[in-house]
Amino acid sequence: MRHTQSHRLGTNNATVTDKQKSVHFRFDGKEYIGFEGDTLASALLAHGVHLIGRSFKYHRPRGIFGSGSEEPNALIRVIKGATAEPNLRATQIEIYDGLIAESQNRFPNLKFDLLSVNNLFSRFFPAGFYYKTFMWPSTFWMVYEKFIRRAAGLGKISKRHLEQNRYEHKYAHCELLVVGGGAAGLQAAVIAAQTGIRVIIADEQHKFGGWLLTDNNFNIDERPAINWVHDTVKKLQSAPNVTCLNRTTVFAAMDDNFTIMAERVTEHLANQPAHLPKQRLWKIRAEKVIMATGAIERPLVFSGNDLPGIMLSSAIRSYIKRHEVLPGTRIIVFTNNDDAYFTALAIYEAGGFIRCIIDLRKNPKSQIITTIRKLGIEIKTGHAVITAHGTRHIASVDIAAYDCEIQAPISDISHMDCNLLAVSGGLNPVVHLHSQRKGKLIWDDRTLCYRPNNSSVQWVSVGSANGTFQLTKVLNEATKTTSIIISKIAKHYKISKTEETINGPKSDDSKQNWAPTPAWLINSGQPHLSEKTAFVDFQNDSTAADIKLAVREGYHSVEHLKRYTTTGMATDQGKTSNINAIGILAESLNKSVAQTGITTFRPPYTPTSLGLIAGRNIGSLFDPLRKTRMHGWHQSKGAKFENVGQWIRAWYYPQEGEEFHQAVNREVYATRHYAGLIDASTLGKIEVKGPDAGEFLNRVYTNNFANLPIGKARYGLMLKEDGMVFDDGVTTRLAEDHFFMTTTTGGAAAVLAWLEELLQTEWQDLKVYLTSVTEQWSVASISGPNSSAILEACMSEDQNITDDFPFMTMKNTFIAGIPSRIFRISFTGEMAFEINVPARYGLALWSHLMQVGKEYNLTAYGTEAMHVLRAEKGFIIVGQETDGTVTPYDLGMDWIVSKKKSDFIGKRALERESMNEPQRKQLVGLLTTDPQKVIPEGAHAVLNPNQDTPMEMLGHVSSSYYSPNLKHSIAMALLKGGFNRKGQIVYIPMLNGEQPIKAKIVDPIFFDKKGDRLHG
Amino acid sequence: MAKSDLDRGSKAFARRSKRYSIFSLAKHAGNYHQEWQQAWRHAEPKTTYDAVIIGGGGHGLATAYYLANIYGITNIAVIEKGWLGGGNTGRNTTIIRSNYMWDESAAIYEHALKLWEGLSQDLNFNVMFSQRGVLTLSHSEHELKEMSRRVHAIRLNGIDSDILSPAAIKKLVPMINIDPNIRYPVLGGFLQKRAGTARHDAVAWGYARAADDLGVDIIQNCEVTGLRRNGNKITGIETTKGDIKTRKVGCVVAGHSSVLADMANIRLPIASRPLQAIVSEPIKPVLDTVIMSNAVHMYISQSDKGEMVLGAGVDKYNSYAQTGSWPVPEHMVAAAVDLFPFLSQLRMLRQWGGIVDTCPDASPIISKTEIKGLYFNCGWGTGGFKATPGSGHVFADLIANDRPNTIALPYSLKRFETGYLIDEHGAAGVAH
Amino acid sequence: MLRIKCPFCGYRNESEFSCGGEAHIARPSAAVSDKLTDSTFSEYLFMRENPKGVFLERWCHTSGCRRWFNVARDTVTHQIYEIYPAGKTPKTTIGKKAYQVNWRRKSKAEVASKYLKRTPK
Amino acid sequence: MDENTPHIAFGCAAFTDKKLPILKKPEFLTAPQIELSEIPHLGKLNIRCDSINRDEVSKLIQCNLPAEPNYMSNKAGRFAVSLGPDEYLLLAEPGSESQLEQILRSSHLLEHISVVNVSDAFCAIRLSGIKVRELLSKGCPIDLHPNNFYSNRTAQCELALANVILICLEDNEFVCICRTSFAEYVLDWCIDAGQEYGILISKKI
Repeated sequence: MRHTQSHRLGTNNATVTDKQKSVHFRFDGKEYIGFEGDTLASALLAHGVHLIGRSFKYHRPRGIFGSGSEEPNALIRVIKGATAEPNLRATQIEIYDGLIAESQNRFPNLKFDLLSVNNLFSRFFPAGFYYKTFMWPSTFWMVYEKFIRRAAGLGKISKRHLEQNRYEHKYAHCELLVVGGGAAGLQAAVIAAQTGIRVIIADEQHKFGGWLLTDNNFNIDERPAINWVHDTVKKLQSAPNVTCLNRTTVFAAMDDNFTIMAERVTEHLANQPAHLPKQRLWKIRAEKVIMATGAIERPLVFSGNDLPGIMLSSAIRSYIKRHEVLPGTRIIVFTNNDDAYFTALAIYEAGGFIRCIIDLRKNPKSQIITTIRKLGIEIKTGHAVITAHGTRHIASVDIAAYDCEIQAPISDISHMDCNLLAVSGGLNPVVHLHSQRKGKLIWDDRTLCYRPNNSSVQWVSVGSANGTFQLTKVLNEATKTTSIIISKIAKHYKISKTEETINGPKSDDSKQNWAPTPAWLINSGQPHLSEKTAFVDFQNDSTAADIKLAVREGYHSVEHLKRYTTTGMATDQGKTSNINAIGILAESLNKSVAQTGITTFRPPYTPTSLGLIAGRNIGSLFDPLRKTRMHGWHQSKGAKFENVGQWIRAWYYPQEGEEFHQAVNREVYATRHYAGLIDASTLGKIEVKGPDAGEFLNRVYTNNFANLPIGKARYGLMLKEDGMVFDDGVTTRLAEDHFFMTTTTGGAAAVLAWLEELLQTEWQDLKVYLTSVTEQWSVASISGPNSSAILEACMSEDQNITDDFPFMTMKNTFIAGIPSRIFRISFTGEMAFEINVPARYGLALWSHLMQVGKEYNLTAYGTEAMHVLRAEKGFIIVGQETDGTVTPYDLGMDWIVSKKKSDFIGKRALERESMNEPQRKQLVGLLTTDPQKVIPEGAHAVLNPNQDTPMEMLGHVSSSYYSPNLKHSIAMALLKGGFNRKGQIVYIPMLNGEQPIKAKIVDPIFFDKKGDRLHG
Repeated sequence: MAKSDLDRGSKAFARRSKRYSIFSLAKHAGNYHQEWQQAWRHAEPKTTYDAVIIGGGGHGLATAYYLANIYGITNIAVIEKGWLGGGNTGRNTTIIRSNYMWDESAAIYEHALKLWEGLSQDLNFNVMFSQRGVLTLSHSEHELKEMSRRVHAIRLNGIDSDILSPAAIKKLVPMINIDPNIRYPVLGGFLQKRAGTARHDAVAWGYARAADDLGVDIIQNCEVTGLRRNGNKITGIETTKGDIKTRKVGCVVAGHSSVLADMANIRLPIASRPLQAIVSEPIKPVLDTVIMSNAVHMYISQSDKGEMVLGAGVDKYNSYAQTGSWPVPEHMVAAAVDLFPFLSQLRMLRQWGGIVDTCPDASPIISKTEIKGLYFNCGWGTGGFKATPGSGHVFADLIANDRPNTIALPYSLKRFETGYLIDEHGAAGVAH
Repeated sequence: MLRIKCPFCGYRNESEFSCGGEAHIARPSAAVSDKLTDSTFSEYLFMRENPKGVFLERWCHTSGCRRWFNVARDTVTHQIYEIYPAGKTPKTTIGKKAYQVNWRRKSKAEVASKYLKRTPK
Repeated sequence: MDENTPHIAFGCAAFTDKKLPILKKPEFLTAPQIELSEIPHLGKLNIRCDSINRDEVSKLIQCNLPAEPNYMSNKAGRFAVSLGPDEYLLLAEPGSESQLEQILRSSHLLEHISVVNVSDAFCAIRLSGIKVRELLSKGCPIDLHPNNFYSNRTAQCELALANVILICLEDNEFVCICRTSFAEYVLDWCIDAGQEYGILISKKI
């Protein structure tokens, strides 16, 4: 094996990594070996690999910096088959056999990256430089932009990618959701679990325990903390009322504790079982939420602080304890607080060599410091690292005595070499979820961090997420808070035991005086030199110089700062940078951090897969597709379909070698000369029942229905309250108190909803029941001269169907033995019958009619032919002749607007100033001078086609077809003052540069004006 | 009228020393950028102004800039309760286009688009107006007809627009899925080449800097608490930084219009709703055009930084919370992944919401009110950003002359009485 | 995602409901509205209360029992203070206040239609 | 004339091109943990009546209309599901619906109640097996915990993108009622979501 794990310790008590099982993986083409439980980061560090990426703007070399989701630098690309996931964190990827990972944002390779020349010119790219230039010549931005876009962007996606993975969604309900499986979270969950309520506990990492996996040398109740973790987790996992989810990130906290989390189910496995999802999205409704999300260490800001080999102190400790990896040999620790001393101890115990500890505090005292001193490790108090040196890795640091008050070095600089620098700038509680819920944050001047105000009844933060860092205090807080919450919901959930426990288990954690000293920016002698290499946001390359420039230019609001310098806007959302940036901003403005404020955190806590969010709601499951019972028949006859809302309808039935228009013309011609059959099942159908049904319909239709005789049908027009046409259809009176209403296909749902709304909110005094029966009935509508003959041939009793069956009436009878409701109504202008049968018989009826109809030349026709047929008669289609801006008057349908009725929906609005204005757009017919020329639908008519743009437009063509019966192109249009323009010539300019089409404005009824054909 | 005034260009930055340029950048680099001046003064309110603009977003700052630059009214204050551009200016998805169906809409959005085309130079601030084209998709026969109607109207209005076949769309947008068998297949689309995106923050900052240079006072962290009137005339405003006398008040406070209207006891036909957007992590360029689809309620573009920017329609209930409801982003992502399968490799980086003021006819209000000297510019719904320069200019014109010009006229409050609405619902769908 | 307590079905996710906007807008029937000016009528047709704070609005449990009801909800915190039947006025102090301060209580259109409600059909 | 029985399956003609039975399960499973089938031609009546008439109607249909929301009462193979304050869905043995409809129509109550035959408007799907709750929880936002949703509990709610009436018969046995034109969607969704547990779509009932 070429690459030995030079930095792996010999000992055998890693809390996470299992040295028994080795794992092979590749990084940038090289083969490496790690152990099960390693992250890509720990495994690479074990080989001494630090350099792992190039930075966003200056392409500076960057190394592994943290140990979890806070990692700003180690973004890599994982390749699996045709899929490549960019921008994943090496600190979170669990390695598996065959893992292939690549570094990003470098060309040609990591060690030598051409764009790193940006670094040399960094001086010319200060924050927001692009706002100040690239403006000349004015047309050139698109050119500049091309290069800027290429330089920007982090990872690359695979363009061949085709999603192979499954993503599941799952709803879950619980009384208590615990976010975070560290000391606080585990203790909270265990307390709650005893009461029998449903508890869900989720942790981002693949092992529960949080920082106890790292600080495992503490004792809890006289036992090693790690044992306490194991026992507690066992307890929880065995409890039937507890769901333990590791590898699960709670990324969004929303209204009323609707909490969303992403579970990584199989992506850490070498071969993923086909039946299991890659990830699972949990949508949880929790009665209460405990946020035990822990804290994240922040770095110190000084010149050269972004060099590979400089790492968070807590991260180094984690690599040692969890993975037994010591990422350096000559080590310096730089801190402003106690926590780093535990790292020093860990390094010492791991046999590492500590050059010295550099502590910004003048004379810090605590047990751990004494312990370290006893070990003979040098501690330089009141000192600071001023600059770090190195090319692709840290080689040495400049050190000087430093005064945090005056913020300047107060001694000569001394030089010290090293290959690992541990930095610790204090802890930031993870308040993201609290902030997502609009919870307020309080700045704590003693612990130097923002913590939640914990004022909500729905959720609460505990432990280090709440700014409580001492283990015993954490355990007590978790215990107390949890028992209080439970006692609050006890009644509601009949909880057995609810005595308030105050104290949790004892620990010997000795972080007594947690009081870091404030030092947001370590100043060198010459700020203008040092600040532009003192990095605040590593990933976005924003520096102390950038922040000060922003302040100089007046971007004082913390939001302006963030947006102008892009600090905190990278893929780590500023987990390590935000507070330092605010600190530096506050200092430059001579304000306190509290006065400066903080930006609100947005979901998600960590980047969340779009594939996961989409889940299975893609492809055919993106939206239900609704089919009629006759769909199978249409398909078998090779019909072409069109989508109408969620419905799919037969559009036309092309025969051997027929084009669209040929097929449609044939269907139209056949229907007029013989007979045609259309599947009208999708029409909305509503049963209107009750003593006030007539009155109700009177109020919702423009015309009168109260006086409709039983057994008779009537066409009705519905308006919205603004007087605009909303829907239309035929409604039939089945009994005194019983109507059968039909609506348009697209309008069905909206109409039912609208009518229900009126009944329930406006006219509660009306006794009317509405029931949708759209799908109860299959509808076959037969029209044409032969239609009655065909029906008779289907009727058992031998009688002339047209006898005692006048136009606009209905009959209950049997067709081919099928109980049917037949309506003698017509949308084609021919004698027609709309046959409704219980849906189960739909296909049977249809097939039978087609069978019997053969000898009568019965032709199945689709929606397109239907459109042509009704257009020949000048019948409107709501949604085609109307668009929410058209009144009945505009359609020339004054006859349907009752003058007698005291009231109907839309009546008053029709009387407004604009409604009867003569220049409104009104429905007219158009006949082209060239009978063969069909105007494209949607085209606009003008009087003078040669005018300049913007042209004076009269209006648009709403319907336009070739009429095979008239052997002439026909069209309907909505034109300004159309009614008074009958006879005028208009021109319709073409998009494709062809000559404008010339047409005459006519009456919109083109065929059988008298309507004789209705009666055969 | 308007345009010719505008053609005279900007009077801002007469003093070269303050101008931005590649040379100034180099010069300042020489002394480590220590000498840059403030982009705008952090002014404290004076007791009296000729006009006060309430709202320091893009529209408000633009109004102030044009008042100063074209109408010579420089004794103006812009009052902002938070930070400049902190409302929808800094939260929108930066789409700019003028391909609207109704003449009235085409007029104002095209007026705006023409201004966008020279804005960086006018303001001497690079707003990164990127004319990468906006493509609107059609997924059904019905939508194809609607598209035809729109494109015909747009073209006769003298605005560029082309209908594209699925094949042509695939050529323009290689990553799109045009499989005819998906639930909402791509049957066609129309492209406005001059449309595109811009850097939203830069628009606020650019206008602020230019207006400031012309003498406009920009006052942040100052909340308006009341409007002072004498009978039917505006006499001033009350703020958290004291009272201010003025005869003209222009309200441009998207997301809070009704709140201000209440102070004046005026009724608006407005509902404030959340509008959500998300961005993915930044990746190398894969999408050079803005894509919109009304049928699946989703639009998407790739920012210069590399993030995929997604948006959808408004949420269904009134809210001032600047957060939205989860089903909306969940649906928009599903729609996006369906049209662009590569997206499932990416991850959502940020989700946020803005507050949009929606009108019954999905068109804005640029209007005088029954109170003399009080003007409202609001109700832009989801479409405000693209109109910023045009809106600012016609509103400045209205305030300066106390009468609407031909572009602003149709957008009067009166239309809700008379019924002369400009109904962009049918036409616009997702109206971004 | 709000959690809304449907008076019939109980607690459900917001996604199962549709929102009908401002509640308590009395519809002036033609008999009344004929006497109203276009301007007054537009108060009914288009003008809407849009408070930053407690809002009385109508919701319908579309995916459930399809019943309409009224809600008193804060538009900033999204907290729901009261859920009460359609056609009734709020009972809680917060709800009552929101009902009273609404400018519409003084609107001619509403006053007129109130009068009509009492007149027999 | 016969009902076109092959086309009744899941209420949708298009479903005929899906060959039944369908079995999807991970290799390691010997048997599917979910079984799904249609209850064809189940009689369904939509009854609207206010509380005053509830008892009388209950007598006529020999099955109590539940007074409580989200509950179902059943008697001799008849199930009455509460849909709203004044709305119920009566499930009855196939074929009996028209007779029941007649009984109610001819009763003196008729002017106060509404009874509509919706047997063909809705499709009844039976789901059973130890993983049914797991399956449903992938698309159904309500709390399906056995303590909350047990025998005779019902809910009108979302199942993924469809609206359904969910009925709990036994601990691991549910009936899902949806509009027929949504049946194919519900089915495809179940097949896809059920793979994780193994799912069998069978004709038998």
